Amino acid sequence: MLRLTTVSALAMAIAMPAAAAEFRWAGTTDPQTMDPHAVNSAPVLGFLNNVYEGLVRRGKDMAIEPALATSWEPIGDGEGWRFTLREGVTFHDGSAFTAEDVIFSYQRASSEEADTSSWFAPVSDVKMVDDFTVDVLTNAPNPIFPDSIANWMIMDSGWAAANGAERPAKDAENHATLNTNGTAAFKLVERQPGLKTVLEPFDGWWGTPEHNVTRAEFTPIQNPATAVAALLSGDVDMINPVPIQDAGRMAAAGNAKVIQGIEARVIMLGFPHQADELKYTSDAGKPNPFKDVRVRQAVAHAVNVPAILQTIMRGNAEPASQLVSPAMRGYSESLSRRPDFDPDKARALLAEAGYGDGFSFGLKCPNDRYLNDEAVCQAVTGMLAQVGITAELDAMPVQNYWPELREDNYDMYLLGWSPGTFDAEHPIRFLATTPNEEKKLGSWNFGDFSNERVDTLLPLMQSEIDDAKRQAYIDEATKILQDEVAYVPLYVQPLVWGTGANIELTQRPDNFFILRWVTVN
Amino acid sequence: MIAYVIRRVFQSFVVLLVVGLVAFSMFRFVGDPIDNMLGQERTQADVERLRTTLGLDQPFPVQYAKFLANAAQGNFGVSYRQGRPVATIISERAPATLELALVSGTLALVVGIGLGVFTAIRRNGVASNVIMTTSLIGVSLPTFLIGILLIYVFSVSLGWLPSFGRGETTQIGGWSTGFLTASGLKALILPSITLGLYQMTLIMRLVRSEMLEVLRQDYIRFARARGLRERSVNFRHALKNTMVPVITVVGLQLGAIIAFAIITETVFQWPGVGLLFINAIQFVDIPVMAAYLMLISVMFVGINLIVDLLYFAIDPRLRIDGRHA
Amino acid sequence: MSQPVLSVRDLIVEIPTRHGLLKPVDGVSYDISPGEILGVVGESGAGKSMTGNAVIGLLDRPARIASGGIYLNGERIDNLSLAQLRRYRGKQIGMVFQDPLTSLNPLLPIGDQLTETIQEHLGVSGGEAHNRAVAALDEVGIPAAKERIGSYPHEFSGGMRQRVVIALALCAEPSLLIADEPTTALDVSVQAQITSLLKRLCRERGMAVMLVTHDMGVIAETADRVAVMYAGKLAELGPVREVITSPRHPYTDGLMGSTPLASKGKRRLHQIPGNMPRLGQLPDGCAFHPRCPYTQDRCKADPGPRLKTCDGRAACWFPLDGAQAAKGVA
Amino acid sequence: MSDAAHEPSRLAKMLDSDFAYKFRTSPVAMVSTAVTLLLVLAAIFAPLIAPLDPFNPASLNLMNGFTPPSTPNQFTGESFLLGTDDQGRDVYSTILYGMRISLFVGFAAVAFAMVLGISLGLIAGYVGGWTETIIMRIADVQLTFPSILVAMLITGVAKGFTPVEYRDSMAIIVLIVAIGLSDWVQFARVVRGSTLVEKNKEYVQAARLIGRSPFTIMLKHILPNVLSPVLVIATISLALAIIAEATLSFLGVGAPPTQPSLGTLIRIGQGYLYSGEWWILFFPAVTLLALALAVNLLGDWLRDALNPKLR
Repeated sequence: MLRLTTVSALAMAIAMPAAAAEFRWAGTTDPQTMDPHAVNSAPVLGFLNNVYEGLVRRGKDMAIEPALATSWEPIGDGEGWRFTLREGVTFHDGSAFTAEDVIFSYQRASSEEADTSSWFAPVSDVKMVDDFTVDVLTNAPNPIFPDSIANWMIMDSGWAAANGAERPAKDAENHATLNTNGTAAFKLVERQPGLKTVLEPFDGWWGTPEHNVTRAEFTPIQNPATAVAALLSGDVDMINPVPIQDAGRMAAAGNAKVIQGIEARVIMLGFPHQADELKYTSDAGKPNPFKDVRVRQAVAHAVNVPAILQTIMRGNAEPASQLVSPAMRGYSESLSRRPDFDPDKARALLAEAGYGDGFSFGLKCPNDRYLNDEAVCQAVTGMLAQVGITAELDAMPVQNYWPELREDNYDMYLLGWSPGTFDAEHPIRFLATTPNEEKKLGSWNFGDFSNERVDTLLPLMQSEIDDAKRQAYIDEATKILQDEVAYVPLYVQPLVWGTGANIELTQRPDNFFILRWVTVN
Repeated sequence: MIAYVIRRVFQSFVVLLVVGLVAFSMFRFVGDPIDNMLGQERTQADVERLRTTLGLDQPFPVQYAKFLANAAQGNFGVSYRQGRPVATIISERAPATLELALVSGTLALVVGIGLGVFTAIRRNGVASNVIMTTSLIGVSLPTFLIGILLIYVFSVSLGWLPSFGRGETTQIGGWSTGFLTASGLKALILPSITLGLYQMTLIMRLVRSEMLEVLRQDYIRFARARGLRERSVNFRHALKNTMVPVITVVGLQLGAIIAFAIITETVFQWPGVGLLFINAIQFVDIPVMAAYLMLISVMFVGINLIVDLLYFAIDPRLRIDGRHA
Repeated sequence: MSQPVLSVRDLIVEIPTRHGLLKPVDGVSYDISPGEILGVVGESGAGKSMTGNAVIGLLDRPARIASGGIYLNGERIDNLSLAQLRRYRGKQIGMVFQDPLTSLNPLLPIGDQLTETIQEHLGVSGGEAHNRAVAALDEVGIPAAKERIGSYPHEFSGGMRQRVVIALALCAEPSLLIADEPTTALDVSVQAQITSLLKRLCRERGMAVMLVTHDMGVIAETADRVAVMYAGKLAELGPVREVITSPRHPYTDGLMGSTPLASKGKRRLHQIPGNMPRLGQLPDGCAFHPRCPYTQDRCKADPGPRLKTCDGRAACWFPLDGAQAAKGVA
Repeated sequence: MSDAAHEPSRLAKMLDSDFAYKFRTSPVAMVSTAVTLLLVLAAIFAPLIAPLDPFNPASLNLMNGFTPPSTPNQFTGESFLLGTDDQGRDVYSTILYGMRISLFVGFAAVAFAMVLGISLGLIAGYVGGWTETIIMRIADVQLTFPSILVAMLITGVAKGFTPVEYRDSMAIIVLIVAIGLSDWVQFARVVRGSTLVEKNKEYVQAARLIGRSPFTIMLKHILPNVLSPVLVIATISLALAIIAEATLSFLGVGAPPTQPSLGTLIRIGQGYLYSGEWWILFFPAVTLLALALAVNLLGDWLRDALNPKLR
C-alpha cells in the first residue's frame, strides 16, 4: 500500500503527459448517503450522478440529453411521456438494465420513505410497455416532465432485492446507504462516511469515456480556508467552492486555476407581507412598514448591488432582476432591468409612505448558507442606514435560520433560491404562490406574499405545452412580482471552483461535479 | 481503598447523569434537524411525520430518559445525517482522535515536563527566561490561530507537510492507524503540535512553579547537605515530589486535549470525533451529539478516577489514609 | 590540642540588597576540635544559621561568602567549586536541620534515602549499603531497625524522625556535624533524648559538632564551648561553664538573665530591653549599644572590637567582670 | 518616632515597598504593564481616538472595502492607516472598538468569576460540611469539562432561553456570564484552601470567640489573606477570558458581527488569509496577541513577585 502510493506520487511528480491518473477532490459537505432516493440534496445527487444514471441527463450546457433512455415523446394529448430505453447497458455488478429496473426505481423513488417522492407528484402511473419501453402517465399535461427527472436515478432491482434495500432508509442504515449498483461511468470502491469516498472507472460503461482518471478520491473539507490550503499545497486536485475572495489570488498563484460560472441561485431579500407589526428593535409593535409597496421599493433602490458585487463578490456575480437567473428556462428577457441604486429616490419613497424619519427593524440572515451571506447582510444594513432605516442584523447558522423564518421571527430576511427544475416556474410555485399546505404550494413563501393573479397563472404555466404562451404567463407573473416588490432580487450567486494547474474539467451551472469530464495532464 | 474506589465510581456515575441531562437539554437550542433531513420540496406533513418518528415531539426529559435507557444497552441510536448507528460511526472516528491526542499528549507531557524541570533548575538562566517568555506567547495565541499559521507556513508556503487529513491509514482490526505510513506520520505533525502546544506550555509552567516550590523544601536542602549529586537531587527527590500536585492538572489537561481537539480537527479537517461533533452540531444530529458528550464525560470522569488512583501509587502518605477511608 | 576539625577565620557573609550590602555574618572566627561540641547561640537573625550554611556551602543566593576562610581538617573549603564541595557534604560534614517533619523526602522510604547517601560517599555495594543503613538506624536508637528500614517518613513520630535525620547525616561518617536547631521543633521530653544522642555520638566518634540553637538551656547541657552571636558578630566565645557563670559581654549577660538555668538556681528573669536591630538598620558604633545598660560614648562611636583585639573572650570595649555580672541589670 | 508629621504617607510607603522595588527593577513587568495600560486606555477612549465609528452603519462606504493599509482606495481615493475590511470599515477603528468589547467582556467575566468563586470558596471553606461538599462537587464536575466547552454550552442554552428580540443585545452579557461561569472554580479552590488554613489560625479563632459574625470574620480576617493569590489568578484569568472570548467569537457563538470583538475580527479576517488582504487578519491578531501576552506576562510576574502557592 505504502509502496503503491509512493510510486503514484513519483509518477505525478514527473508529470507524465496525459497519462491516466489519480484524482482527488474536496467539497464542503460529504454526501449523507449513497442512496439516490433517500435524500434530496445537492451534495448527494451531485455526487451520485457519477455512479448512477437517470433516463435522461444534463449535458455540459445543462441541456437534457439521452442517458438510459435513448429517446422520449409525449403520449397522446399530454397524457404522459414514452421513454425508449438504451439496450445493452449493464450495472456495475454485471446484471443487465431493463424496464423492470425503471419501474422498480419509480416505485422506490416515489415511495413514502423516499425523499424524492415530490418529483413524482404529477405522475399517476409508470407502465412497462416492453423490456425497453416505459410509459410515464401524468395527471395533467406536463411539458417539462423529462426536464424534471434528470436526477431520478435508476437502481438495479435485483441487487436491491438481494440486499434488502427495496426501500430507501431515511433514518436507519441499509445496504444501499453505503453501497451502490448503478450504471454510470464510475463505480464506488470504498466508502467511509465523512472521511473519504473512492471511485474507479467502470469498464463496462455504455458511453465513451472522456476522462483519464484511474482512481478518484473525494474528501469532505468543511473549512473553505483549509480547502484552499489543500489545493495550493497540492494535497487535492480540485475544490468546490473556492471562497470568492481567494479566487483572484489563486488564479495568479500559478499552481492552481479558478473556474468560474454563474450558478442558478438567486439571492434576494424577503419581507413579511401579512404581519401587522414589526417584531424587533425599539420599533417592535409598531405597524409593519413593509406592507407598503413604497417601502419595499425604497429598499430596492437603497441597496447598491453594483457595490456589493464589486467588493464582496469581487466582480464574480451578476445582478438579478427576477427570481431566476438568465440561464434558466422561462427567464423573462423583457424584464431584465433591476431597480437602480438611487438613495434619493429611496428617501423620497419612504417620505411618501410616511417614514421620512425612518424606522428600525430586525434583519435575519444566515451566516453559513450562501457565499459571504453575512457580509452581504452587513453591507445591506449599512446601505439601508444611509436612507434612514436602521436594520438590526442577526446572523445565524442555517440550522437555526430556517426554524426562525418558519416561525415568522423576522422583519426582513435574506434568501437564496435555486430552481431544482431549472425553470422559472419553480420559484413562483415555492416562493410567490399563496401558501397552501394541501396543494404543496408556496411552502417557502415565508412572508405569505399573496396575489390572486399569480396564483391563477401558476397552473397555466405548469400545463401549457406551447413555449410562447407559457413564456407569456411567466412574464406576466414576473412583472407582478417586480411591481409589487414581492422580493428584492440582488444577484445571481457565482460558482467558483479551483483546480490544480494540470486539471481540465467542465463546470456545470447546477454545481454538480461530473467526474467523467475530468482530464489530468 | 476498594470502598474509596467504589464511592468514586458512584459519584462519577452521578456526574455523568447530570452532565448528560445538561447536555441533552441543550440540544433543542442547537437548531432543528428536520430541515436538514428533508429536501427543499418537503411539506409540513412530512415535517410532522418525521418529528414524530424521531420522537422530537416529546418533552426533552422523556427524550433523555429514552436515550439513557438505550445508551445503557450500548445503543446510541442512529445518526440523522448518515443513517448509520452512532456507535459504529464513533468507533470509526475514535482512532483518529485518540492517535492525535496520544501524540500531542505525549508531546505536551515530555516537552512540558522537560522544559518545566529545565527552567526550574536553571531558574535564572538566560535560556530559561527566553523559554518562559516564549511559552507565554504560546498561551496567548488562540489554538485556531496557531493552526492557521502552521498551515500557512508549512503547507502552503513551504509545501513540506500536508494541510489536512490523516494521510494514508492502515486498518488493523477495527482500528485505523496513521502510525504505519510515512504520509500518516507526516500528517500527524502539524495537528499534534497545534493541539499540544497550549497544554505543553501549561504543563511546563505548572511543573516549573511546583518544582521551584519543592526545591525550596527542607528535604531538598537536606539532600544537598548529604552531598547527593545534583541529578539525584533534581530528579530523584525534587521531580517525584513535583509530580504529586502536577498529576491532577496534567490529567485534566490530557482530558482537555480530547475536547480541544474539536478546534484542531476543524482547522485541519482531521477526521476524528471532534470534527464529527462539529458536523453534528451543524446538522443538528442529536444522537451523535449526545453520544459524543456522553463519551467525553465518561472519559473525563475516567481520567479523574485514574488521577485519584495515581495519587495512591505515588504518595505513600495517602495509602495509609486511603485504607481508613 | 590536636588540629581543629573546623576552623572559621574572619568569615564575612554578604547579601547585596537595594538598601545596600548586608552582612549577616561579619568577621566570625572560631575552631572546633574533634570530640568537641561548640554551641552557637543567639537570637534569630543573629547569623548563627548563616554561619552553619556557609560552612557546608548551602548559602541561598544572593548571600555569598565575601571574605575569610573556612578550613576543614586543615584544608580550605570555602573556595571550592560546587562539585568539589559536594564530596565534602555528607562525607566530611553532616548536617541536621530544625524540622524533622520536612527534612525527609516524604515519597521515599527512609532506607532508600540512607542507602543512596551511603553509596554516594562510600562506594559500597547495595547489600553492604543496606547493612550499614540498618546499622546507622540502630546506632541512633531506632528500635527494630531492620523492619523499619522500608518505612516512609510519615510512619515515624517526630522524635524518631529526627533520629532518622541524624542517622542520615552521619551515615557516611563525617568528622563534622552541623546541627541547626535540631531540637526546636520537638517536644521537651524528646529534646533531651536527641541532645544526649548527639552528645553520645560526638564522644563515641570523636566528631566535631556545631550545635546551632537559640536555646541557652540546650547549650548548657550539651556544649563544651559556646559562641554567642549578636547582629552577625561574635559577642562572646568561651567554655560553657565560664560563659554561663560569668559572662563578659553585656549581651551574654542579658541573655543569661533571661534564661531559666538549673545551674543558676532560683532568681528573677530579666528581659533585654528592645529588639535586635535589623541588619539594614544597625546603629553606628557597637551594634548592641542601644540596648546595653553599660553604654559609654565610645560604644556609640566605635564599632565593637574584634574578639582577638580584646581578651579573646568578649567583643566589648568594657567587658564585665564577675562582680558586675552578679549585679546584673538591676 | 515622636515626630508624627514625618510619618511617610501611604503612597510613599507603597512606593518604597519590596513589591514596588521588584516592579521598578523588572523590565518585563514595566513593559507589560505599559502595554496593558496603553491598550486599555486606547480601548476606553476609542470613541475619541478612532477616526471612524464602525458601529454606525450609515458611516460606511462599501466601495472603500479592502483598501490596503495607508494606500488610497482605487475607487474613492480614501486612505486608511491599517486599511479596511470587507465592509469598508477602517481596520484601526474596528480594532479599537473591538478591543473595547474584548476587554469589557474579559474584565466583566473575571469580575463575575471572582465574586462568585471567592464567595463560594469562602463559604465552602468556612462553613464546611455538606455545603462544602456540594460546592466543591459542582466545582469538580465543572472542572471535568474544559472551560471553552462549558462556555459553548452556556451560550447555546442562553441563546435558546433569551427571547429573540433581546438576543443581540444580550449576546455580550451571555458571553460574560458564560466565560465567568466557566472560570470561577479556580478562585473557589484557592480561596477555600486558604480559608481552611486561616480558619484555624489563632486570630480567627479569637475573632470567633469574641462573637464576631462569620460574615465579618470572613470579610475582615480571611479575605485579605487570600488576596494575593486571587490577584494572580485574576490576572491570568483575564488573559484566558480574552482568549476564550476570541475563541467563542471565532467559532461564531460570541460577539455579534455588528459589534465585532477582536475574535470576531479574526474570524472575518481568516477568510482573507489566502486572498492577499492580510491586514484584515494580521492587525487584529497582533493586537490580541499583544494584549493577551502583556496581561499574561504581568500575571506571571505577579505570581513570582507575590509568590502565592498556586495549585
